[in-house]
Amino acid sequence: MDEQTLVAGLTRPQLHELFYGMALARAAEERLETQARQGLVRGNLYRSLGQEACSVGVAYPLRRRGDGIGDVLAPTVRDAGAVFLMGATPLEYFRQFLSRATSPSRGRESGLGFTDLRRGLLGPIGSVGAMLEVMAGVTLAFRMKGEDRVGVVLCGDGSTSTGAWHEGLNLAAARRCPMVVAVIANAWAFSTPTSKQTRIGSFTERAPGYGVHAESADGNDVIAVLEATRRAVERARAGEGVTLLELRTYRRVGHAQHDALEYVPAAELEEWERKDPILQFLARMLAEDWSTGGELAALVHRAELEVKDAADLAVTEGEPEGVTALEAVYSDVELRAPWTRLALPDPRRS
Amino acid sequence: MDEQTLVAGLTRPQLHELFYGMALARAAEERLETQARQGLVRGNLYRSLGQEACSVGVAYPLRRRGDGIGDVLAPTVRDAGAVFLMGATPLEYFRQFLSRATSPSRGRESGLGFTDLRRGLLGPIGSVGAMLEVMAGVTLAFRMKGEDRVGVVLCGDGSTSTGAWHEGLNLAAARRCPMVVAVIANAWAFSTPTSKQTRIGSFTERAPGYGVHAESADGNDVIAVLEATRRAVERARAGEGVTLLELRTYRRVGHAQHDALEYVPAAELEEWERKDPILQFLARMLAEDWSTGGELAALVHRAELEVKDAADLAVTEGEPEGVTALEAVYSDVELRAPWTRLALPDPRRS
Amino acid sequence: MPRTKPEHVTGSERGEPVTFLEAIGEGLFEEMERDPSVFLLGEDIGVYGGAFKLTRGFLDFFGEERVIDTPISEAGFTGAAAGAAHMGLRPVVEMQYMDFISPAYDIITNYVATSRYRGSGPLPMVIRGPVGGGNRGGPFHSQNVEMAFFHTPGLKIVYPSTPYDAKGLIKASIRDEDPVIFEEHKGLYRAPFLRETLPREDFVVPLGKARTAREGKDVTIVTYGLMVHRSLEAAGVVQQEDGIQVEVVDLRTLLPLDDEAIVASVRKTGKILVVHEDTRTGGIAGEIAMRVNERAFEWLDAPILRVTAIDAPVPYSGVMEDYFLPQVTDIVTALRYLANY
Amino acid sequence: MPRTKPEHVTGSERGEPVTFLEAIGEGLFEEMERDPSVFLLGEDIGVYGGAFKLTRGFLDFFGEERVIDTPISEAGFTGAAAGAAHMGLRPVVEMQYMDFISPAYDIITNYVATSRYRGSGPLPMVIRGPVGGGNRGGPFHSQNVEMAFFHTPGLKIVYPSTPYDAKGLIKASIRDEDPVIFEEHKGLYRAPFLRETLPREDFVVPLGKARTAREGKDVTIVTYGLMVHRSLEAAGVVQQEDGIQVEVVDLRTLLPLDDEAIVASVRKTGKILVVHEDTRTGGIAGEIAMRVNERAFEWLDAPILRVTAIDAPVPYSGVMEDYFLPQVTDIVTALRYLANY
Ligand SMILES: Cc1ncc(C[n+]2csc(CCOP(=O)(O)OP(=O)(O)O)c2C)c(N)n1
Ligand SMILES: Cc1ncc(C[n+]2csc(CCOP(=O)(O)OP(=O)(O)O)c2C)c(N)n1
Ligand SMILES: [Mg+2]
Ligand SMILES: [Mg+2]
Repeated sequence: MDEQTLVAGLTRPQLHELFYGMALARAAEERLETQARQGLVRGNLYRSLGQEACSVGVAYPLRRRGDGIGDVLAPTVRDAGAVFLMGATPLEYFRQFLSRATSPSRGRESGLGFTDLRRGLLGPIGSVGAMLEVMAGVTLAFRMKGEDRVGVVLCGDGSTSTGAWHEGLNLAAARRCPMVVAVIANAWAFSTPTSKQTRIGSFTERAPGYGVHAESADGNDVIAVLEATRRAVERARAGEGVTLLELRTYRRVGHAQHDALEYVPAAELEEWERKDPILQFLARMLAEDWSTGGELAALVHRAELEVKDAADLAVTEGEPEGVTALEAVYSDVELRAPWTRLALPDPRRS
Repeated sequence: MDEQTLVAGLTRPQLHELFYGMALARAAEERLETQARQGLVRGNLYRSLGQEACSVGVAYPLRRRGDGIGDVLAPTVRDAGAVFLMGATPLEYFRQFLSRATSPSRGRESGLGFTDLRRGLLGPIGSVGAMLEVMAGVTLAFRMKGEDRVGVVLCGDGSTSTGAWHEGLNLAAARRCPMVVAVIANAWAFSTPTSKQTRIGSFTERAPGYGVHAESADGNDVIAVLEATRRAVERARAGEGVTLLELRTYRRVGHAQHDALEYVPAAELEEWERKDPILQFLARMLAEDWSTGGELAALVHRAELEVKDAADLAVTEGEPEGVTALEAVYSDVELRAPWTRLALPDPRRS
Repeated sequence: MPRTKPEHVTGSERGEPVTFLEAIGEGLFEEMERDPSVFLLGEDIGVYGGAFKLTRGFLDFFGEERVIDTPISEAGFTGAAAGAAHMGLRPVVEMQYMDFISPAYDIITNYVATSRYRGSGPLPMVIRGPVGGGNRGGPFHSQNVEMAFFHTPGLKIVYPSTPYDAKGLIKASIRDEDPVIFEEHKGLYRAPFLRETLPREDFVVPLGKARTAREGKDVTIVTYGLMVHRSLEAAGVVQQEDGIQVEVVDLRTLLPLDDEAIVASVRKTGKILVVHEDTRTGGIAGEIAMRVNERAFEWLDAPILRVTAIDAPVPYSGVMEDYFLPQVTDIVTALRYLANY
Repeated sequence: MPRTKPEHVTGSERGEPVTFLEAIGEGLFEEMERDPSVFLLGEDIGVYGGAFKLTRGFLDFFGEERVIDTPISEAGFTGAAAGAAHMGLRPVVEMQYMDFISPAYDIITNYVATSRYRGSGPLPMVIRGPVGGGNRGGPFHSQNVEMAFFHTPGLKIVYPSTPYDAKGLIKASIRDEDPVIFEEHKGLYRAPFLRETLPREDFVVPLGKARTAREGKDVTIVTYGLMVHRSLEAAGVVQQEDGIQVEVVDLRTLLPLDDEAIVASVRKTGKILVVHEDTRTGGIAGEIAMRVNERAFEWLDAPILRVTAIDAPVPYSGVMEDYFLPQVTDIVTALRYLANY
């Protein structure tokens, strides 16, 4: 029975995996918010509340292998769900935010800003849009090497206004690279509504200007996101070039924890709360008899446990030594510690 | 009879003006090439041979006033015809290329790279695409001040791949600025064919992605260019925002004088020679009885004379003093001459 | 007018001490009131009031045309500011974090900085925003940007350290005829110890003039921004513990650099330490060293030395960031070393 | 293979002296032959062979996948180079003129330079292109770009002055595990006096090592690029006319800077002049001055001085550009001044 496909070619265990992916992201972010309130985590936290289906639905259909020869994904700073699916663990996640010595970036970057090429994860930098440029090159390399791998970039509606977004997309399109660009159209870029970002109603309208495919999907429906992404990935793998996906969703929390969402109409928030991607999927799973309340509750519980164990362990670990800040700037140039922290120099003639 | 409109609402003298505008650009550039061969002019010369109708047709319908309150135009380095129409003289043109002390930029920049706000001319910088950003702000200012002025940017097909092009256009579109972007689609960006620049067949396909109007015109037909521009300018003046114009034409000479066009099929060149915008317009003027061979020949002759007089005068003038390189970097900071060219310092205690 | 002024820009009017952030807010607000050609553009500066709430309430007061929420297009809106300046306006651009000035590097260095030189006449515009580390912001929300632009003729760079200077300098920058990059250290924005009562009346602090933040005869520190306060703290320590009298010169404007002030102090003390938060190689200490060599070499009784961040991206970990940044103890060590030299 | 090598990259093979441009062409070509992961991208480098024809014939030889004509998207293709490097390739990006590296400033300083630090492993890539003035190119085709990047940890910057070094350094840069910015002075490309016979066999010149271009005991010049030759000329003049023995240190790599070489020479001569073609304020002379202060102050018998371009955009007029640029006579004057100090 587990092998039977129920929807979108997915089996029961796979549907559970999707559900678990979203539940895990939500649980991890909630735990993180608690830690931030406790003063354990500093810096900005960007949540994916309400848009977990985008992260999970986009990552799921990729070749996720962990051995450096699968597909490559560049998440935004909000895409915990995608990063977990690509193979990063909640433990790594908390280590990142808690800047542990054991974290993937060894304390150098926060949150999802780490790169793990074996898992096909390219961590974003601050400048939004930039990852389209980088991914254009990743997928150019796939073409040059004759590999049938695909690269997927997640990006926000706001990022589409950057020159980087344009240059990266146009370059990949011009060279028919196997790249998928998924715009998470969550209505806001920080406090800026999409209507101030651009005059267009849908980001699919950008596609003709690059000569690429486009598709729009309900970003709160994980199956819809997955199916649209799968089609895009298949086209890319078949040599049909770039696809621009628009995932319509809503950012239901502040841009980061300090943003109280004062600029958002309450009714709009309520409307989108009703469309919560996890609850919606849960309801559908039950309605279609793909799962039982007990099973799904157990998954949520497991996610919470996994997150708690990870968070609890990460908290006990130590931060890196300060002096490690000197490492890994270059492959072969050693930085010196500041002279004021060493035996003092004697610059006199000796 | 001179007041009767013959085509596109233009009178005979106006049609002659258009013809003269193109003839003047061609004559000036040809003279310049001669000067370059004589070693009088150094640096790159970018010709508009074959695309004069674009420069002239775009500039003509603007409010060209010379008093600082008309429309504003940003030419490419190839748009001599537009710059003359806005009011710059051939004398200034030659002074620019010959880097005379009397030149508009006082020897600091070559060719069309000078700004003259009274005439509504914004000189381009090296980076193509950048002028869309600047013009977005010029036209934003028009809106803010409630002025019914319009800003027009000329740009090349190659420039459309830059982030600047995207950011400038999107910003102006989002704020419904009275801006017109005219893409001179001349088949080449240096040696790069449009097919390598982008996968799209027409730059009008970019318009939906910005929510702006678009129109494509035969860039070798000065009347067609003029009419399309006029419509765009009227829309802008009426508060209907940005228009993207595509002017289809062909760059019939090398990118600059050192480029021997080896990469261009001879047949293609011949084809476009037959569509020469000046000869085509001349033929039409005669066929439609808008002018006579004698009149048009006289205009060509006058253009050549005007150019010759200007060039001859400019050649006799002097270059700026070297020391003027120190001027006008700041409004209120004086640069010092290099210490090695002054009385030598005595840094000893005194 | 029924519009009310946002409270955080009325402190000085009410005779109350203001923070560094409020002082800048006041400066912006006053210039906008005084001159209708001044306007703001940047990301989230309108409804939200800016990531640091510096322009909170400005939108309601001045309206949508003068407080413009832009798309995420740093190059686009910086270029647009230049265009608007050509048309007689005086734009003030906010970078949400100054780190994001990078996409505008081309338009700033090639267009904005060269505009006057190429014959356009004045190009008054200000690009301002938060800079600096110490906030666990990681590599992309902690940068200092002065050295990206210090080498570009045509630009001015301002980096204040006190509310008084911040207000006076932002006002002077807006009135200046040249493009100005204005850096505001996040660590100063709300620092309680900096609260200061400012004059009620209009004042400016002229660009290009340093300030002696502390007088002394033994060693000169040349510094700016947050490091002025670290330096003053260190100066206090060595005064008390070693009797070393340190003079602290706060540059305030980095470009053009106030040679006179630097040279005068070095001629007095014979010893100079440059302190900057920015990374080491290619930092401003170098230019200062050259100027001192050119004009005060014979007065030097010790090498020109510097205390700076290390040559790395800004790490996110607090422990690492503390290691990365110059600390008071580093300055103390350097001062003692120089005093004993 | 029926494909024939472009003639301009076979000079050394044929034992003939080669120009600076040919030397770089040979270096690129050899590395592409040697390592299939090396590939080129940039504007007009394929069919046309690059604005300076440096990669003429490469497309025919190596094919479309390894010699890529890009859209006009400096940021895009530089970012793409980084992406390709992640996937194990070794991209070499050509900027048509290095002035056009500016739109890529964000991706270079924020992505490329920090990639290793953020944990990606090596990011081998080279960004190369023509720099420098003297060609009547005006403000946007004449820039030197080293100081835009010198302040960015994680990058290396190379700026050769001879065919031998250019070839050895481009090869070493391509093999390097870190991102390298490689500047090629247009004034050297075809300079006949530079023609040089190079070894037939494979060689590299290591990054980070300066070269003594002339030995002397009275004054040290530290310089690089075209200015090495101006400096040598000036050294010849003062040797002949004044008997001053000048040592000329050619940095070759600017970042990381070869302190050892600089310090060693200064300790020998006690006097140092930095000569750079780039503009003055914020130029590399500053960093050199700091390093000398830190490590050789006690050996200094005179102030550290510099000869540079003036602080302005590069003017188009030949007369003005000559004024703008540092000239041999400036160096001669400075050398005499220092020798007599
Ligand atoms: C180039 C650039 N400018 C400014 C910022 C500051 N910033 C961080 S996130 C953000 C909003 C991004 O909006 P969007 O792309 O829609 O992503 P979302 O936050 O909705 O996931 C801004 C303006 C940035 N990261 N990069
Ligand atoms: C940002 C940038 N990169 C590279 C160049 C070098 N360059 C000068 S003109 C040109 C081609 C421009 O093509 P297009 O925009 O089609 O204009 P056209 O020459 O056809 O008029 C290039 C690549 C430049 N000017 N700006
Ligand atoms: Mg968004
Ligand atoms: Mg073109």
